[in-house]
Amino acid sequence: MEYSVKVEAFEGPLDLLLHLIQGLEIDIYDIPMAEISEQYMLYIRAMKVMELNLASEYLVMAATLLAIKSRMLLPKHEENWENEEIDFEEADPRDELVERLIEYRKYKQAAIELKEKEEDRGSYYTKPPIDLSEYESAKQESLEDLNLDLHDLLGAFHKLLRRKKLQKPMATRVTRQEISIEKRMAEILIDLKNKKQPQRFHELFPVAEKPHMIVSFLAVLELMKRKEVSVQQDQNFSDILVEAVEGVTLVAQP
Amino acid sequence: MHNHNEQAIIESLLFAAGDEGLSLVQLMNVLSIAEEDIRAKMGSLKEQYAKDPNRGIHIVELADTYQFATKRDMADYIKQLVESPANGSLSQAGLETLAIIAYRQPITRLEVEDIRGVKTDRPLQTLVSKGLIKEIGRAEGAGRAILYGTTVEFLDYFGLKDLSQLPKLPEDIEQLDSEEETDLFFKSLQDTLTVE
Amino acid sequence: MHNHNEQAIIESLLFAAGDEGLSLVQLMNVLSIAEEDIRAKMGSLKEQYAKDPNRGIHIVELADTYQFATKRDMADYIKQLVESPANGSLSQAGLETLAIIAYRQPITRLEVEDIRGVKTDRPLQTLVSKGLIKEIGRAEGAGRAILYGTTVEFLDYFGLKDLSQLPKLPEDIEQLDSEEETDLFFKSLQDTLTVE
Repeated sequence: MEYSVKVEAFEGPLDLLLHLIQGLEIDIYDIPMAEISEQYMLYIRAMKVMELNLASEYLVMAATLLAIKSRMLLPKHEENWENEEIDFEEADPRDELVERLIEYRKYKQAAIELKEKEEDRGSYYTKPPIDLSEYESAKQESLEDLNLDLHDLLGAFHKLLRRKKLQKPMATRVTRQEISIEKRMAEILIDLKNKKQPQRFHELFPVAEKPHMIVSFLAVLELMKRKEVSVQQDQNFSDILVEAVEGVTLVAQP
Repeated sequence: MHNHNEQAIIESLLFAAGDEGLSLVQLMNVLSIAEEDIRAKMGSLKEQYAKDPNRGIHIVELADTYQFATKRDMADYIKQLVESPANGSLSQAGLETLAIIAYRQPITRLEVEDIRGVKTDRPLQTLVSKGLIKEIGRAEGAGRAILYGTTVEFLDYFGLKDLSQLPKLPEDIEQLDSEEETDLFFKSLQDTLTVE
Repeated sequence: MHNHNEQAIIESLLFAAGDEGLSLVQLMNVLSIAEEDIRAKMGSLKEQYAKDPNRGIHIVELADTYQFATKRDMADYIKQLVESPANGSLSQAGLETLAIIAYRQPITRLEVEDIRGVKTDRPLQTLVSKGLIKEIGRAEGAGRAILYGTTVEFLDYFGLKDLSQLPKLPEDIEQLDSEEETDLFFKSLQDTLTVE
């Protein structure tokens, strides 16, 4: 039998046992100890990574299971169980384990409901208090009247952190106009041809947005490479002049 | 004081208070009306906001205060404008630990560990640091162990008005199906007897 | 997108946006309706809120940004609210500000406001006047903004020896966790089990 089990999948030996009980459709009040012990051992062997502080608890439970298993195999003292049925029930070696499992299961269920509440809480939004400082009087109580502790501080901090995330406007999601270099090349060429005279380099960057400027620049470089525009500069730092090469028509791109 | 419409006043106060919320006492003080009247008023306002399809906000009761919050079915629209809390949810260990503390407080670490069957220092630390639980006293006896309980932030975090609003604990399942249990007991008794 | 009442959606969005308000463009995007329609809608909503005597809040428009605010004639009541604080302790604004400074000091007012998302002059003043925080230096750069930090009184008040005794934040705890993980131990565990 091949298992791939992560220890993180279980919240400890009780959780693992509940998982086995459910999976094997075992009656929690009548746990077949041999079967459950065997399954339990298989599982903890399959657990690949073990956290140092959790491993010992899985081992203790393994020992407990084995102990119960062996106690159930022991012959019972007849006079004890024949005459006193109640004693017999209490003496079931599994009792304590069953009790623990049921108790734990209760809170495991409660945790699920808390999780739902947590999610539900996430579906509605509140807002910070408005700044009421203009109404505040100068009168201040002394520190002793504050009645604060560190937990108030922590609580406030976390409430704030939760809220901040809700309140922060999404990074401006301007639907970016995707412009292709080809398209920009055509635009520039048409523009230069229409103007019929050299344009100054900076005039080729009409839109002051980084993506657009980069595409425009690449378009000019590509046009130069294809010798569809000519570029000249009279001297250092003077304007670069860009001009369409006569007779050139841009080949339509797919 | 009553020149203005009470409903309008309450709306402005709730808006101003934001997620700090308004307690009954605060409302009583500002509106100078009796507690029962405020309760009734808030009850009917709550219903009014909830029912009105033109309203996108409603009144919630959180941690013993009244607050405005957006209605749940508005979440999809709001999400488009604000970031959702990144991974803000608690781990399974944290939730279990918190559940035990919430229902059994005041409770010591050892008692929590007894129920969970595992060491619980880490989840406890995390919960304290998240402001969801705190030390609310010390146990009698030698160790004077820390007793933990939930905080106001706990109520807010789970959208609860107070602890009585915690979901009912699936109370001792033995009690619920006690009959079934008795049957089972006799069955196993019989089995045992026939085997022996 | 139009399953929900437009007015309700706008109300919830404006509410959630708080002091930052919503721009025309943001509203257009979320509601996917044309600019003129949004303008018209917001215009009629503005009027509706302003006229309705049951409403304590109204829509304020500033440079194509809309936000909710309490109506002016509600000021008297809101003032009373300030005078009737939740429980004699610090306002939430004060608590939040103090927490931010405690954990993030040294920190400027602007940084605090960035974290809180609202103006924080007054809470800062209050905390300074209570002696819980103080100026502990000046930031580099043009403005040479005041850097705030906690005081000795702060430590005394919360019974701390020094700042390292502040409760850990969850991030710190999670960091510790991963460090402790080891699979070395599992090896010896496996060995033990195979012997059994």
